[in-house]
Amino acid sequence: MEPSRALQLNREELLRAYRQMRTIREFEERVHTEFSSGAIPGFVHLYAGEEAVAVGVCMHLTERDCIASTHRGHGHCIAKGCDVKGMMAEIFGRADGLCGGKGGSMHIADVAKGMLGANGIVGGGAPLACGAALAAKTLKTGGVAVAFGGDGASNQGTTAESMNLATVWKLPVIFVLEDNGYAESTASSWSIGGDAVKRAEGFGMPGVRVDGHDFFAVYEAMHDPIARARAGEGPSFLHVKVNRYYGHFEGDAQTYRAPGEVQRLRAEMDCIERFRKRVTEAKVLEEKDLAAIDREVLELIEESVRAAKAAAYPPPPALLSDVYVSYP
Amino acid sequence: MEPSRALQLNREELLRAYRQMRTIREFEERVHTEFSSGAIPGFVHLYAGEEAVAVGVCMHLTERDCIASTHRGHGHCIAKGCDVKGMMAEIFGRADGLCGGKGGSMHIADVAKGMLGANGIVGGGAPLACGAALAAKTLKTGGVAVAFGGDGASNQGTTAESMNLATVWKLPVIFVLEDNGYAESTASSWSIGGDAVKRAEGFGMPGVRVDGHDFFAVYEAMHDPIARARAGEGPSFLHVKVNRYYGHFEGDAQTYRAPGEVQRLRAEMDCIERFRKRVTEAKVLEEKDLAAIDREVLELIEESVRAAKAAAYPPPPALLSDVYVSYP
Amino acid sequence: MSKKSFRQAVNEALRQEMERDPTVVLMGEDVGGGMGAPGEDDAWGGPLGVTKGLMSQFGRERVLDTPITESAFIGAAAGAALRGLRPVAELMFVDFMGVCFDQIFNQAAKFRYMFGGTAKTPLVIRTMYGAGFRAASQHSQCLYPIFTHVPGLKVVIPSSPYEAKGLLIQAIRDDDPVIFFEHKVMYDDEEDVPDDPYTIPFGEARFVREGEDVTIVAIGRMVQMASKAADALAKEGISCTVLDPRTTSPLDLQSILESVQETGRLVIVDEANPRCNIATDISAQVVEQAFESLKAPIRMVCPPHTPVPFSPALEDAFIPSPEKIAAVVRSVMASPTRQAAA
Amino acid sequence: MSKKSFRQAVNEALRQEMERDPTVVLMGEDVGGGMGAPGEDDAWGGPLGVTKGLMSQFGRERVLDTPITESAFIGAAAGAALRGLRPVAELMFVDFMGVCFDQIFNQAAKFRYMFGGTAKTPLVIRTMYGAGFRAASQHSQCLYPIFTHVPGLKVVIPSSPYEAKGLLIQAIRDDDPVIFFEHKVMYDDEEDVPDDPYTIPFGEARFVREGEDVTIVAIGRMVQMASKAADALAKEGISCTVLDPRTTSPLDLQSILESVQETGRLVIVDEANPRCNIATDISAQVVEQAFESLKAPIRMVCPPHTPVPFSPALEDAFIPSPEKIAAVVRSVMASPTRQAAA
Ligand SMILES: Cc1ncc(C[n+]2csc(CCOP(=O)(O)OP(=O)(O)O)c2C)c(N)n1
Ligand SMILES: Cc1ncc(C[n+]2csc(CCOP(=O)(O)OP(=O)(O)O)c2C)c(N)n1
Ligand SMILES: [Mg+2]
Ligand SMILES: [Mg+2]
Repeated sequence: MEPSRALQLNREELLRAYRQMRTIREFEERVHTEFSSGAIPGFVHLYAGEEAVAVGVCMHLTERDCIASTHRGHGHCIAKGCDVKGMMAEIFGRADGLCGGKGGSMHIADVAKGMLGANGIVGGGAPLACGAALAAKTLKTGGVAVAFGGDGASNQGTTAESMNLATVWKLPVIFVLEDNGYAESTASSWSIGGDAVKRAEGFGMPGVRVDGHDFFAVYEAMHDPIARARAGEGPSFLHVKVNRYYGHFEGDAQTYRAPGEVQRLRAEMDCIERFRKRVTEAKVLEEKDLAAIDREVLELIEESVRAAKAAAYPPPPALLSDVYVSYP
Repeated sequence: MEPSRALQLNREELLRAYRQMRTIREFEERVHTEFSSGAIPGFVHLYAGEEAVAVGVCMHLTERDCIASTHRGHGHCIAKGCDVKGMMAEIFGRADGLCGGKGGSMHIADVAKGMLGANGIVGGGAPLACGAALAAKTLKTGGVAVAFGGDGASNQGTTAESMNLATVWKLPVIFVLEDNGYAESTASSWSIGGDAVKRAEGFGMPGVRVDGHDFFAVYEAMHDPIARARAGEGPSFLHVKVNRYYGHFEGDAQTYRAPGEVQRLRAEMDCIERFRKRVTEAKVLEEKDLAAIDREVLELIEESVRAAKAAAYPPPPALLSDVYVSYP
Repeated sequence: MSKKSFRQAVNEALRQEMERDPTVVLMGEDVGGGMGAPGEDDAWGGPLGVTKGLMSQFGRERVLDTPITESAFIGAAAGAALRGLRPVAELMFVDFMGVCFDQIFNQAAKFRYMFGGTAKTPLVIRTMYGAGFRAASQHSQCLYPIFTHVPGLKVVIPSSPYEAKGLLIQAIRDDDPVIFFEHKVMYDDEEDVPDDPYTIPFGEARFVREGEDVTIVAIGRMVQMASKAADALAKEGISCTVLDPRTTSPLDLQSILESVQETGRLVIVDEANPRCNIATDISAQVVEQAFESLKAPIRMVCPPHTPVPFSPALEDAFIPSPEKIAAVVRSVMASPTRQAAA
Repeated sequence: MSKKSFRQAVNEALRQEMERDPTVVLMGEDVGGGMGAPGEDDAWGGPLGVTKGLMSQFGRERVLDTPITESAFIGAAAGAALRGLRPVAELMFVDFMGVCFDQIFNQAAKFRYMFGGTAKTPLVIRTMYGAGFRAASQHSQCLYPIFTHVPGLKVVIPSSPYEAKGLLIQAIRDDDPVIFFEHKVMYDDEEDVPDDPYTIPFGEARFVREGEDVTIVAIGRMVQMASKAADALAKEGISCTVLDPRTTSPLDLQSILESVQETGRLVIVDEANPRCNIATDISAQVVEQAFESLKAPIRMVCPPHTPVPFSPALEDAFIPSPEKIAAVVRSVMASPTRQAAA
């Protein structure tokens, strides 16, 4: 497939896409290191390796559009425009984190930006995306919503229910199944009985399978779903095949993977390398453009970590605030 | 389709099938009358019109096999061999009801007979059927399980999850979607986004559509699924199109139906009339055989109601018993 | 002002709020009814006709029938609330919470906290509860203690038509997720209800009657039962305060404490199963804060630790009755009176 | 007898019961691990390694990995329990109850009652609970009050490795549905645990220590906190009984009452959110039945009515600590003492 529309992206857009993918990658690599050193508490699930999915999808979105994310949400957050420093501070549990330190990695959100939250509950996001789509439809904002979910999440009842509801209500939703091969240690080839695209068709929407290592393929595959959603014609489905570079969560020994699996993936399938190769070979971007971005991103991440570490923890009264808007 | 295997049923089997359908019909017609007169309390959902489904399916089953039923469960109970007097007494809330009067219409069960309960929760039964199938598989009883569920239930997440689990675990389960056109007042053509058979295929199992007014068609359609289940090859799906003669529950004014809809159904689509016609025209049974059964069934129902009305309510201490096997 | 049933009061509250605010939408199974069916639209208005007529008035864009997928549509209501709507979702029977509780307690209830105060979720979930309908174990539960346990939710349990209208309007205007409990045997109860919209604030208990000897706190339908008990007791010379908290979260503990300080005796009537319910909750808080005022043990009148039985004989025995309440109040009056702290 | 961690105690209980009874099967997400994957089988044993090794020993027919579909597999466990198996299902974190609660509270818990005593459901659901892991709002809750509220369920909350092994074996042999709570920060706790199988009966509280001044009832991990508080208080001359109910349903109220009759003072420590929790439950029952024995108000030590915050600073403040418990005990000791009934 020659992704014609993707190559119609202009220089600025391509730079933006690259910058986002690179930002996600550096963010995750750094969080990995910081977690190993003990600086980050809790459960952390890294998105490295899957950058082309979040970015390829979110390139189609603006702030009137919403996404519902997952426990592996950092990439979606960055692609949807969340403040990177706020995210890092959040993961470090600091007062100036995006959620004041109360949410942590699994609950980063910026509702005003259309990022409805990472989610600690597998399958928890799909109904919320339907709701955002309903709001957009009812309020006639022209917005659409994207529900990200993993291969594990694809089997949850909430996912099936949401797909049906989206069809029945003709909601402007796109369901993006990020099939990274595993749910925890369980292979998606085992846990998904049958075929995800057929399921989507069974729920009344068009579905396609796409290579998630290829930004251009993802971007291209989103074109029709977005057009369909914006035209009020209802939901669509994408089954994106991709891989994760790290364990299920930080600390996972990953003995369920084949020996050398990740090295091979990094060497052969890396979405950022592919993007680089594609745009430089096509001569739409130059190595030096990309290198400049690399440097800026590294600085941003460095500064984010530095600031997060220096930031204060939330003050004790924060424990009790923000439970309700009002509570006599 | 000429349902060859169904006509291979012997005389005794055909008489049994007819007796069961007739018993269900008379049971439901009588419960309808008794409810109208105020003798029966609570929520009652009648199965009249759908008899060929329960009976066509359950003719394949023995006591080692299980079914999980729904709020509209009387037909399944009778087809699975529950004691009719015990059922009637249960619906009247009497001490000698099948559940001691504690369950009522929506919770009739006879686990020893493989009837795992009607169910007040739409979609509640499918996981239980998977469990019964797992027990049969693990204990190597050769048993299979059937999950009955309505068109409404077919959209519930529990149904989707159970279908996937059955495929992944290769369980001997058959999912029978009883599509009677409505969930409460909502048309199944509206609420099922997409196509139920395609969904089943998407969940990795064969599915067929069958006319639920035709006992022989249902019986025939169950043949392969049962064989597949007993051979350890996994689950199957049946989408049975049928109709109900009464309202969603007793008391439903049914203004959502077309004028004359039920009269037409009774006149043209009745499963018992069709059965009668088929077996008498094929000369495998005679009118007088059927008439004799009609009489016996009427007597049985009459006696059930008489006995139920005469029976005692449960004694006060019954309120507190049967919560646990043991509770210090 | 005119006589209205509980059903009418709820319907009117919904209608008036939908007229006032175009962002209020309704959703639920057959809240309109007849979707895709050949007969009437707006054919149901819910199983007991509570929302009848709203689909006709507001159209299908604002009265949304749903497939039977509670997780999807209640989650959708929560998502829509984050993004500018004020959805009123119907969870037909609260007994069905088990198929969608995650969207309520982990999503809607926690957004504001998890997101550090940057979001609000103005969502109302209307739901039927309670025994007495011969609806058996899976259609008769109260379960409001479970919702009360969850930080981030508000829990409203109106005890009469007047209360229902004012509290529901308040719920819809409230910016937090509210679970609104309607007792299924109370829909035909009638009383004078103002025609115009009005609100009743959350967290302000209602003094149903004032007495000197005992404070009876009763929840939802139990307010009626307690009032009947108080009538009977009055004839015996026992004078009761009957207090209706209206909302269990927030709870107007202050009013309860003040009343107990006057009467020195407390009986709590709760139709929910007895373990970890509202009765234990209130009792424990009162003991912690007003132990010195208590002249006698706090007693609770609740059903037993059993599912709700189907058989009418058993179900009647399950539900706290005026007779049982009165008997417990008498026993409290008969307790040896304690002295004040030394 | 040898030193074992909480994790090892649970693992050993499962292993020994599976060896003894071929109808015991395990199921859950990655309880073995590696299904369909190119690397090792038995790759996980759950996220914290608790069931590690069991798939290797018992094979995939008895250690069943599942897709992430809690309603389906927990409902399947319930259905299988009706038909001759004794499933031990893992609900990884109790916070996930919201996606499968119906199968637990409306199905498994009610079968026996709804079916008039004709069925039994020998099902165990193991689940992780509790704060302190920096796991944030959706992976840190207690929620056992919700399960305790439900008739038909038994609720077990072991407070140490020894307790875990004996109570889990009891749970597996029990004929009713049991929810078995494991505190995620306790898995590395160690103590002497017998190598042979043994059972600890449900509904019999454990006297962790006996004292004269105050009874402290503590749940699960809070037993440790209460014991530390009691150590500190002992140095100040305040002598505490620490009581571990072990099971909240059934609850050994008798032992609590007997202790309160001796000490006259009660403090209850519960890690669950404060409304309608175990602390209120016990307090209310004690007040109803032993009001005369109380010399001072019953006090509860619980977290605030908030979700569990992520930030370590806030999470530490959320959890009841030995210091907080000790402070509350001191305040109870300082209350003016009440006289016996007149
Ligand atoms: C309802 C629920 N069940 C289980 C979990 C535990 N859990 C967290 S992530 C995960 C695996 C999810 O797999 P997938 O959807 O493929 O996403 P991935 O981690 O691969 O991105 C599981 C089982 C959970 N958080 N929520
Ligand atoms: C989880 C749940 N949601 C809603 C209901 C209320 N309810 C009972 S039956 C029913 C309609 C079911 O429709 P269908 O599955 O088609 O079965 P039918 O009544 O047509 O036999 C509904 C909505 C319920 N009992 N459980
Ligand atoms: Mg995955
Ligand atoms: Mg139907």
